[in-house]
Amino acid sequence: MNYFLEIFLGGLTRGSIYALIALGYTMVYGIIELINFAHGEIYMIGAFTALIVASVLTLLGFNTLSVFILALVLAVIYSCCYAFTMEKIAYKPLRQAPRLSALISAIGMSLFLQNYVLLAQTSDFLPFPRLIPDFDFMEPYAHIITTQEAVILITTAIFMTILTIFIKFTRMGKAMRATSQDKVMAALTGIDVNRVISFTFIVGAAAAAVGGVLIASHIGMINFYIGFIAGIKAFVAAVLGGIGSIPGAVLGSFVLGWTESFCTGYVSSDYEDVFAFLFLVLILIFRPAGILGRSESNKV
Amino acid sequence: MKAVLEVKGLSKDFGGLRALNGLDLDVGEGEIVALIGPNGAGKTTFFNCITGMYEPTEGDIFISPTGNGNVKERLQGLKPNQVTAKGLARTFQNIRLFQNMTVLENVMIGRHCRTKAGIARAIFRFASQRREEREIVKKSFEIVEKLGLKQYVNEFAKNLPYGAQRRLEIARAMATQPFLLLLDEPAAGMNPHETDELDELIRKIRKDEGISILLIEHDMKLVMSLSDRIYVLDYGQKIAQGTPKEIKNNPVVIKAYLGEEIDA
Amino acid sequence: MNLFPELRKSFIASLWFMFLTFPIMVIRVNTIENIVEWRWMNLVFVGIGSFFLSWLWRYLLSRKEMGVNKKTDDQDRTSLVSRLMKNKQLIIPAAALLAIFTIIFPHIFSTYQTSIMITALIYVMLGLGLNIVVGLAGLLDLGYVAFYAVGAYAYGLLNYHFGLGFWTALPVGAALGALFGILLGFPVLRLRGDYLAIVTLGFGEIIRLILENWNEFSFGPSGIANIPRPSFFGMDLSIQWATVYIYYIVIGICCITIVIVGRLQDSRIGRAWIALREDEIACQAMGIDKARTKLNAFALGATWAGMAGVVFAAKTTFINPASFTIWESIIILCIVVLGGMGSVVGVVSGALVLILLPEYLRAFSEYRLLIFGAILIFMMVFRPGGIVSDVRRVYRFESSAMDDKPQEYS
Amino acid sequence: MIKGISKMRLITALIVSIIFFGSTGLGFAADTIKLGIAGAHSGDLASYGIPSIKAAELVVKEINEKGGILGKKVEILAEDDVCKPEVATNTATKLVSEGANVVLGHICSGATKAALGIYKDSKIIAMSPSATNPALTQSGEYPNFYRTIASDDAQARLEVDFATNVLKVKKIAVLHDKGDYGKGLAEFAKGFIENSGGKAKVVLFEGVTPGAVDYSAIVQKIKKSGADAVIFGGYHPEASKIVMQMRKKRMKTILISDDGVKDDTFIKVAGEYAEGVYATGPKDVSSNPLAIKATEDHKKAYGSDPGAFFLNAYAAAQALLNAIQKAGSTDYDAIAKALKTEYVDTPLGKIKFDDRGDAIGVGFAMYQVRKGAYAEVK
Repeated sequence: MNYFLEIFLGGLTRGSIYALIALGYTMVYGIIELINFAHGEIYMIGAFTALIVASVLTLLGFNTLSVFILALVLAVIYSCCYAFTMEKIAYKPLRQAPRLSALISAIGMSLFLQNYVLLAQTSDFLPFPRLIPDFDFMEPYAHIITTQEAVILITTAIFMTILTIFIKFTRMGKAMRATSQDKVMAALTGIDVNRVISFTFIVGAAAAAVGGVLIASHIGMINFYIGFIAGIKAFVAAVLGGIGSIPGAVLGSFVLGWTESFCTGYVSSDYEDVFAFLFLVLILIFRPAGILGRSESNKV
Repeated sequence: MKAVLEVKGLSKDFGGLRALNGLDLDVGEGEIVALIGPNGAGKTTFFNCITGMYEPTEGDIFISPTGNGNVKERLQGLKPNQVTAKGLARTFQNIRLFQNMTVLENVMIGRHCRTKAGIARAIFRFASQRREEREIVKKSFEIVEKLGLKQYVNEFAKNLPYGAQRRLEIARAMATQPFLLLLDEPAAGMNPHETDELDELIRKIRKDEGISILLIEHDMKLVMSLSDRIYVLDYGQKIAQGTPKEIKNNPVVIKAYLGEEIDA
Repeated sequence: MNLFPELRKSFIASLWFMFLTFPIMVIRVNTIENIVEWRWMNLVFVGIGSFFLSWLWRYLLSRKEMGVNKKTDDQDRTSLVSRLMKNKQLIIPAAALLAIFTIIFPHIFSTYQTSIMITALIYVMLGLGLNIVVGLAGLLDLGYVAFYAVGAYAYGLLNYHFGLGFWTALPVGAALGALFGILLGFPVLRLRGDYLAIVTLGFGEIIRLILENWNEFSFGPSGIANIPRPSFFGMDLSIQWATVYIYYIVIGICCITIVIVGRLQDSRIGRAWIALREDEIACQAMGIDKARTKLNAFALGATWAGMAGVVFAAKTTFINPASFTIWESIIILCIVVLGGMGSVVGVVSGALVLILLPEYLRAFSEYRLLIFGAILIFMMVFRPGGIVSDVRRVYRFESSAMDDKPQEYS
Repeated sequence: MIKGISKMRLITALIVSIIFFGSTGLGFAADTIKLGIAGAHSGDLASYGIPSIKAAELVVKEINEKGGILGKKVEILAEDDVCKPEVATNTATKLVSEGANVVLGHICSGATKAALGIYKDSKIIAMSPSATNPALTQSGEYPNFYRTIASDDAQARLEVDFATNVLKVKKIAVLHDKGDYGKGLAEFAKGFIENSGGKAKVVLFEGVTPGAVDYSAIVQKIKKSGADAVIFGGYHPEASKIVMQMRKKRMKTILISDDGVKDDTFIKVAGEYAEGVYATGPKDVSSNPLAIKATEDHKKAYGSDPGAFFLNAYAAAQALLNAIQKAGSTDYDAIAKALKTEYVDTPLGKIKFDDRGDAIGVGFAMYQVRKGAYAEVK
């Protein structure tokens, strides 16, 4: 029974990691129907910024807790600035362009950011400082769930709840939902669509930055390429749950995380990814709009 | 007069909502029948059930195409393209043209179900394929000319004025050589001058091509002047049918359209 | 362009970029020896660079806005390249010159250049194949590399087990490609847009992962080595001559592909695809069998990928799953979109640009991919329709309806 | 002639792009000996390829100062193959057409296999400092291939013998990173364990996905399999992720790995979790005077410690150039004979090559991470 629990928790951690990234994909897709290929790179830049800030601060003699807070905050700020700039350069001019052109522009931006960090920093793996100290009250359960995994789960849960509340009850939240339904109509009712779109990118980037810092301290190392693989998986999770719906992204991420974990645990980790993709294909064939997605039947 | 289309007890439910409730309707050969009713009465749903877009919950749909005796064929369960191949062509309430294709090509698409050239013939371009292509272009051009779209022949569909786009949709439908043409609010958004032109056009189609026409329309002047018979629909129910004169002063129809007379 | 506001805007942009790139450009941290390196010079470069770049960017954007308004009023906005091809006198000599050039190419350039050109021509085939699926039928396929891998492994395995030669493997690879095209086409018939993209992406990854993990069948990651090059009537050739021979084979296949794709595009099937791309519901309502048309597109697209796979295996004589990753699908998609969706000429030039450019950017090797990414963004912002936007066929009718014969002129 | 108008449009586009991109062929300068260097000089495996260039540069500088070979200066042609087979064929063709006499490379086994066919046809000797795939020499298909590193089966043999005889572990889990290097080594290890006469048993044989976000599932599986030791085939990023998550879950399982992990970056990245990890690596030559000199030269020239496979590349460069010197010409057969007969002094010791291309006198030793550094385990 214990083994089942461990695999389950492993799947949960993996799911929450995907959720933090998948969120960015779903929100951006919901607003301007674009697969933001460069979103994985925002997650990587968040991790790198935290690494740099943490190293500089530890050298200047700050205590670990303040280093963690500052690194997290600065990572979020910088990731959001990168996302904001990226949207203004690569996506804003393409609002009216055919959708495929925006997709290629996203691919170009992803390639650019990867090599920008590769050239500015290094191609090797960099060890990531252990920002989250191991709390002693977690010691007895260490073999089931470590502090990092627990912190990741809790942070994901907090972030999701704040976001759902924000979307549901605030003015900007309504504006975002309106814009995702129909940009033209939203603009007509006085919503500054550009500001809403930028804001969506920023919120998506914040989630990715938090994800970047937590995951990097969990895995203990980063390089310029971690964004790409995690990005693809998170995007698969977002589509699995029904692209465009925030609870869908979370659910899709956990479903993907469990599929991979249980496949590794009970079958073989060779075919972990094959199972994940097969599962995605099966779900989409029977529910073409994803688990929670709303299948927009276009009026004849 | 032989009925080319017979609909018996047609119903359609969307979840709990019964959009169509046991509708009986028929269209005679070479007849112009109109289907009118307030918005949401189920007119377009009816069209979609006939053309295979929706699967009707109950009821039967029979057709016996002009000119091949009294053979009756069931229509439900066929996919939209099979329905068109059988000879029912339709236009759409909100225009659905192939925007980035030229006018001529839009009409040529109509010819698709009447031609057979497959991949091999396309690659090797045998004489038969080249003849068929020329045939398609010639027939399509004739229809374009007939519908008065000659000056737009190489224009992109999206660049056409509104009236011309409406006529292109009809031209495209006619390219499939239908025996029954289903027009979904063809005069919507047209000014009186354009509506008169449309009236004259539909009469010419019926006269020249012998095509029967089933029309959904709100423009009462056009409906009254064009149609041989009229069905009135309200909340998925047929509330009246008959010639334009009968319908014009049928109290039930007036109530459905204009609402109760409130006695002072 | 009054100077002062532009100066101010550029100055703000330069400050913004200096702030933005501060941590990553300026500070390089060596967490191993815990030393922090401060590269202030980078900050200056970023500042100046972004000052001028932002100015240029805004200037180009304003020109693009003006350009768009200019375009909408004069209808025939065909680009320079298409107009260039229109007038007759220019085409015939240009075509002759090109034919001569392609024939003598391998003899006037080193084997290295020829071998890069072969890679580029393989991508021309792949681009033309994907063009049918994405450019014509509008089905966004992100797993196209799967059929490429099927072709390559078909040749590799059939040669290893049954000693099949190149010329027999070529049609087999194409047929297997088509078969997989249909197999992967069926489940996605009802999907649309991004869901179709992600499912095809899934298929591409599934096939690569199966090739990677199923050792008994595909020799797993170690791949299949010394796959024979096509022999010239039984005579094994030296590397130089083999490359030249493969070059002519690929040119031949490319020309056949171009002719066939060109003909398909202007045929009944081609029009059905374009109608499908434009509006799926209207296309079905006009009597086109949606399912069959989609499967045709997938199968035909996959056929070319299968053939390209066989040629790739013959050229590199060694294949392993690592060369069939998702990046290949993305590069081929970029070729189709960047070249000009739906236009054969566009896809061909897109392939040549996207494959030869990184090779010739080898001089500044590390910056290669950085520049490539920037070019992708630049191209899409300023030419979303691609290099050669698809110019529809135009028919001229002089006399009255009845007796004239439509004279094809495009 | 291709009929129809739209074909003409295409041909004009082809002509425009080919002329624009075709650059003139390179002339041959016959007055220098060309040492080609091929490997990953960019991309994520760059850290394995770049040290070989530096090693060759140091050897060539030294030789050119002493008047070069056979009276000719030695010239280096470095070409990047990003460790991808399809790029490796282009790189090999380029080196051949630029007239490389001998080639130091390639780095990754897959790229080497792809390129060797081209070198074989052009009768050019290729010597790799790092490609350890056994089939390269044992298959006999590549007579022109040599290497200054032992092959995977030797490494796997040492790892299994060490685990069964020295550590006396009964249950071993064999993992790999699904790469051709890692999986090849893991399969050899599995084979050796299975016919080790019951001294140990393979309780788990699986591949992990490189770059995955989290390895807790596979770590749980190791724990459930009750393995005392894990033999891992692959590179240090995956190894450190696995060892970290094992230690975090308070697992005491021993980790034994290969020379892809015997690399200082592994210790720096895994930090205190690396303590006690075993890894095989080339024989310890730190006491060899030539090795000390080479490392000093590197520090002086590049201001940092040498990277992966530096000494192997240094030895390979010396062996190649020495063979040309002894053979008295750049003729393929003469060099091959010289390599097989002449001993040459290198940082890896006095080495010569057997007729299949493996270096005699180059072997593996077992190392363990003790107090943050690899120490040889006698």
